[in-house]
Amino acid sequence: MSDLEAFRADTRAWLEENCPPEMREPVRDEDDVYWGGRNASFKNDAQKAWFEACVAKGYTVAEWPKEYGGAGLSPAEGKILKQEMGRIKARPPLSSFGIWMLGPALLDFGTEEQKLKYLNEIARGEIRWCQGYSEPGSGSDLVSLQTFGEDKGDHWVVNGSKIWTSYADKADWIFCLVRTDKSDKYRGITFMLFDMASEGVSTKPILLISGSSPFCETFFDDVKVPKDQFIGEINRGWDVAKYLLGHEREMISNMGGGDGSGSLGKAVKPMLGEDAMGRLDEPMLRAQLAELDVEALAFKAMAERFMDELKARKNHPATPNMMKYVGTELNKRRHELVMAAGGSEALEWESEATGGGAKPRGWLRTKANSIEGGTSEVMLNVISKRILELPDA
Amino acid sequence: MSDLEAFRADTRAWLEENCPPEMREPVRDEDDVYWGGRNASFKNDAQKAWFEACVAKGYTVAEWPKEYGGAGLSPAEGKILKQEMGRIKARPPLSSFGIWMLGPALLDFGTEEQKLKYLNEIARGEIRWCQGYSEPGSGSDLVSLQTFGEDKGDHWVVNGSKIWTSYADKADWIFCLVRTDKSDKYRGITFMLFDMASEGVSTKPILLISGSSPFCETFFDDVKVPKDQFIGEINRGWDVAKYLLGHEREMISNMGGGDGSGSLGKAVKPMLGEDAMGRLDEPMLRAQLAELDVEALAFKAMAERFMDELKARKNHPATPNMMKYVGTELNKRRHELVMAAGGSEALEWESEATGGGAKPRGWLRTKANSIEGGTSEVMLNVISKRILELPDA
Amino acid sequence: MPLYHDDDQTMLKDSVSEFMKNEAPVSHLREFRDKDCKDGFSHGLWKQFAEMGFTGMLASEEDGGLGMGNVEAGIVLEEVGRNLTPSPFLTTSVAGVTALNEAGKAMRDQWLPGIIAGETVLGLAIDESVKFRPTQIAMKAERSGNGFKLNGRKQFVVQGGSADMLIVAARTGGSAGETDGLTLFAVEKDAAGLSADAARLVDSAMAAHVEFDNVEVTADAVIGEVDQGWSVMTKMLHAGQTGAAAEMVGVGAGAMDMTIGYLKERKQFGQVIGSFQALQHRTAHLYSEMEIARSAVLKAQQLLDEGDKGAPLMVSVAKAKAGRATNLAVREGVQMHGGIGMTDEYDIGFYMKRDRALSEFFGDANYHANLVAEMSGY
Amino acid sequence: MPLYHDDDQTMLKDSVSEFMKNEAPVSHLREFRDKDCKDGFSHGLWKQFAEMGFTGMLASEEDGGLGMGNVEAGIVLEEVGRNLTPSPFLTTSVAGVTALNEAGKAMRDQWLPGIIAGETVLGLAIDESVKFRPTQIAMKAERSGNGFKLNGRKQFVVQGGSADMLIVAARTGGSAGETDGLTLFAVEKDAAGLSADAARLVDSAMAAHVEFDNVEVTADAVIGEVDQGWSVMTKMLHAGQTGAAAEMVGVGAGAMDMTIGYLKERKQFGQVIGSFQALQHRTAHLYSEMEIARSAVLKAQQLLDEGDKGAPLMVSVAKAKAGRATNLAVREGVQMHGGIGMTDEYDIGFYMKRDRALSEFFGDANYHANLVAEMSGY
Repeated sequence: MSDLEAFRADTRAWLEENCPPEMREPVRDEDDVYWGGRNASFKNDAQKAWFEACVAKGYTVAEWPKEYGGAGLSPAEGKILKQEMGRIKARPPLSSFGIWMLGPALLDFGTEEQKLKYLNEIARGEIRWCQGYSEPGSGSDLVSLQTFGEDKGDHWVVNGSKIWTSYADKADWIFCLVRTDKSDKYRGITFMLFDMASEGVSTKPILLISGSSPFCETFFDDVKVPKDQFIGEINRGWDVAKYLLGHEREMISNMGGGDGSGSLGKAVKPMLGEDAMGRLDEPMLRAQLAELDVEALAFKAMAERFMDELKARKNHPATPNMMKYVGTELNKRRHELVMAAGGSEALEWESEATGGGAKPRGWLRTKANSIEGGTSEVMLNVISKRILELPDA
Repeated sequence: MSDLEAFRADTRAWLEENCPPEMREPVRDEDDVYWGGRNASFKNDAQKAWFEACVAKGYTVAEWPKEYGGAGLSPAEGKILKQEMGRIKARPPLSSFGIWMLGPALLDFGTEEQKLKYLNEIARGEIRWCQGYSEPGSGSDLVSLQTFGEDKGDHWVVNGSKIWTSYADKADWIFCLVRTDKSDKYRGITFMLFDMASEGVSTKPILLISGSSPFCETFFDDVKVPKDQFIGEINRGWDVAKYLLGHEREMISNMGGGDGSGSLGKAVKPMLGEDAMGRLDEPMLRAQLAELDVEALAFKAMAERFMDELKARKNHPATPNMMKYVGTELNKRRHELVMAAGGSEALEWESEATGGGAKPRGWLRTKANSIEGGTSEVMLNVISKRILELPDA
Repeated sequence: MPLYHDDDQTMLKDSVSEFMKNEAPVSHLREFRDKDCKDGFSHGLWKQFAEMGFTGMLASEEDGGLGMGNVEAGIVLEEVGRNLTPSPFLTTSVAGVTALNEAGKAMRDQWLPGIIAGETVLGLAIDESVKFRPTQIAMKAERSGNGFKLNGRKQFVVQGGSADMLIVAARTGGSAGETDGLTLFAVEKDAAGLSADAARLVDSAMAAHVEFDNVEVTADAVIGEVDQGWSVMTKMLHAGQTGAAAEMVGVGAGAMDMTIGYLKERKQFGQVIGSFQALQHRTAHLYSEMEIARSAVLKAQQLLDEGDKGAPLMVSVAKAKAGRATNLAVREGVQMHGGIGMTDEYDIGFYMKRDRALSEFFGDANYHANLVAEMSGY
Repeated sequence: MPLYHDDDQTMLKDSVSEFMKNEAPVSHLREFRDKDCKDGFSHGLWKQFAEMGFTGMLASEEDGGLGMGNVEAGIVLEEVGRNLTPSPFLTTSVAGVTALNEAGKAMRDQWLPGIIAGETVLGLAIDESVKFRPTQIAMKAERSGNGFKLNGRKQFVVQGGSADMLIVAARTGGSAGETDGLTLFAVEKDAAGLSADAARLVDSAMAAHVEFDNVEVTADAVIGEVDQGWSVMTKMLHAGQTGAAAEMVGVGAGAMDMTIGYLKERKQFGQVIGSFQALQHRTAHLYSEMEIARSAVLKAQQLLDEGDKGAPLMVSVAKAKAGRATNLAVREGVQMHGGIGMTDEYDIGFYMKRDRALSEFFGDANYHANLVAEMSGY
């Protein structure tokens, strides 16, 4: 038995023993997701047991080094763990922007001291992070941000506001882009970290067209940030942000059709009925669903190829932009068809029978996919410039 | 009976008497079209009789004033004549770029002397004209044209070349954009007229991806053009050209789906068969054909509205650009579906059974629709700038 | 008839446009939505519709109406769409009145005055499943004494909770899939055995699931002829479909105009975003699509008003094309607005929601494209 | 297996790419087209294919081949597509050899050596109408003595005029619409009663209408089992479909690269046209589509080579997606080239023509999208 085969067998046994049956059920609502943090509480014992088993094993962040709270798995082992968890449909033990976003930046740009402190906190789910990038008015032109940190010797005094800060109202700390030099657009931004309990921080939830959302506006009114709470170099925060944006796009890029959500046509057939030939009894919709399935299955192949190439470092570095573009557009298309198949029932916004309007709210929510984390238009710009090397105007 | 009703009755009687039955058959090939000109010959007596009757009545150019060879019909009368000719499927007695393009420019920009001479020649089919606008390299940026007319006192000496000059090899005269002032891009072009038999003019047919074509490259090697052979003002030919381009787009804009070509789905059903539900036995293609029919019938309505508004001068002047964009894109889409419905038979390029590859050649020919007479991209630029008033970069 | 609005129609358009802009702009919808109003529209505004003469446009002059046609109704509907005005105009004054015009004098006298006065609201009880499939109606109306007994369920009855009368399509003969054997009934909302359960829709309108439990109606409640309801229903549906298409054109045009306005204002990378060629081309394409849709809708209205036999084909073309074009308009609208377009605070999302509801109403673009294929013989 | 080419495959790709570029670039196709060559390909080049080891890639080592898989064949086909190389590789060495691999030793010994040597060419006689409908095959093969008598007509037999042997699908039982009762035969081109009428296709390849007039074959001519031809045919078609998809990806990538090159050169309005954002976005979209298609094709190849039960679904996804993406590539290619792209003198039109022919071969995108729906159960 090869090492990897042995690892697979061990992992399977460990999961069998440690992942409670309740944690193998699909996530039904927000309560089923454990985000950690100072104010976190577990929904039930199973959630707690699964989380704690994973923390002990280093499996909340399995591919991180052991000294930072991970299990130090190789990419190949990491893939096996993912496959085995997928096989039994195990829920992630911990959801966290610390894991997905801040962690990778710390691993690349953090000092050893920062890594030891912050990464371990993240791995153990002690601190819940949120991200402060966008500002009202900055939009796709992220570097136009205005939130300013005035240098006061041993600390900055930060004033300004951020928008689209997910779960800012629930987060313990924020990683945040702050302008610290107004004379240079790119080289005047610092990647700061600070406590959301600091004086002068306030948040306000954003209501979306799909209803309530985890997004907030976040306001900074003379917030004091100690001068050692930044990553990378002062005024070089854009390098960290760019790296993280790429990373974020890698993550987002896997959504939409490639998520194993299966054939929509097959799913809706029982509701819409079949014709005399056994085909879905909506001939035009059927054709659109067939095209969707082709796209979704093809995209799934691309997502697999993308991940495989990523592991082997064979990708063009701008590939995540393409994945993000394609994945989000596909997901929007899928939800347009969910609505078409759902018909008048899918119009109901609040009724109990429709799960409080799950379909229309889900559909509207997808419209943000091609905006958040870089618009489709920005992705197309990046593809044309960085991959196709088309010239500037 | 109103005047118009009386006119309709008279017209109907006149057509009955003068349009031979052979001239009410659909045009089958190039020979069935009478283009006039010095070297013209009639295919048969019917063609000749019909042409001569129309010339005598002024019906080759019915809405032109009588003194220029027309019948002086009002727009309302012109529409009735068109309707009545359509009713009996009468062929046009004369096809001519003189009628379609040069005529309108002369009517607007010509001197009285020019009108009397050239318009009458056109109306009587004596002179066949071709158009010299595009040049190799000028493309969408028409005003970048390089063909130069050197001022030699009483004449210009023209050197350069034109491309896409339809039927240049058969035309008697050319109307042609020639640079006469190199210092001003727009105000340095003269709209010249000259005899294709002049020394130094040569032509070469262009082979297209669809096969042989009426297009030529046309070369000018020290061609002498008398200084009185221009329209409008010297160095102000771009005004005439712009006017004509708008006019050309009006004409082109009616093609593509709005041509009464009927439902493609209906036409192909006998060949492809039907399923157990009586539907075209290609479910995906059927869906595409249904969308095409929706588009084609909707476009037909827009074409009707466009013509009606044009007559009442209610259009935005850039509307022909939109019509051209939509009509040509639709026509390309139609022919993609013609090919899909034709299957492997529609791949045959030369076989007798396929009319010498009529379908694939027709399909490929449509690809030029969105290039010639202004590309779709230029049309979209015009719509966004002139109709929507979006700002320049 | 030329394919554009004549002078009278242009004047009507101007006055409707002025009225909607002043009395029922998008902020009016937002207000009603935020109030969580259970009717989904303002009865006061409905009265104003009556004062403007909109409510009885399609009723004959003999019946106290204006004897206008689908072109004129479409003018009102386009402005309703552009302003996202919530009102029972489409169901009551367009589809409903078109059906009632086919009814006997007694029924017309019973219902038209209230409609014309802006006091009466109708609901259309057609759909029985999540998609519009009128030939598949299975709900039974059995002979019972001198009248009929209705049993079954209807859904997507817009304004069904507030309606004074429902126009109900049920089967007195034949079976699902056939057009013969259908009958239309005018059923009062307080009929014994009738219960309506209203749900708020994505666009904040209210639509009901309606239960018929041995609802008894007299023979006088029949609109048109027993078993021959398909012919009246077709007229009613054509008016409704063309009307919905006109409203969609208004929705699409409103969304487009709002978006073009935004493109001319919003700056990114130091430039007004409307100067980016990629957005220019997409906007120009959208404009073209909306113009095609507008033309198709006007053609359908004219053909219906002329009683042309080509009208049904064009009605389906109009509903399908308006559906495709307006869907594009609202998708581009939200996308081009970016993040702000996703917020409830901004109006563009309302356009997307109304489009969604209108697209399902009286058959979606897929339904009508399929009908176009069927009518064309393939 | 990771979803990218391993080192051996990458080396193969490099050498194939070099070979095609040098020996059979687009100018080679043009030359053969202008010669009006009746075979539609160069026998000399076919010999070179053999020397390179391409012809027998899919034959087992035992049979003198290389025992490679669909991934490797796809590498050759992508370069064939990119260079528009005319050759019988897809029909003979991919689909044909895949079928022969299912045949008995005698038949393999009869045909494989010639194929591997680049001397033998096969044609596939499947289609009987203008569209690919393999289950609808009606052509009869009746028992006759020890063998069979074939009667009927086949069309779209690519290289059917030059083929030494045709693989013919005919019915020994069942009726049109059924998969049982089909049998595959290896029929020599000089069999009595067989006549082929070759026509030039839009992409300059030659395809034949083939007439079978009491063509007698022995029982040894059966590939696989009598009445069970569907299983061999399915293998053959899957290899052909995946191969055609790979070739299309090459065609699309070739057209795209040529177009991007043109965008970087051509100036209009004083600017390189590749700097226009509208064209940039369309090109970036096209690139994305081609990458998706490429991924789907590679996945289908791997699944086929692994004998995975999910392969048939992915094969149809690959053919459908390659069809859609490459069609976009050639349409954008011609349009972005403008007038020059319409001239025969320029190569971009050849890409559009080859795409058209490949899209029909072994079922078009519509056929396969429909199959995806059927396989998914709706």
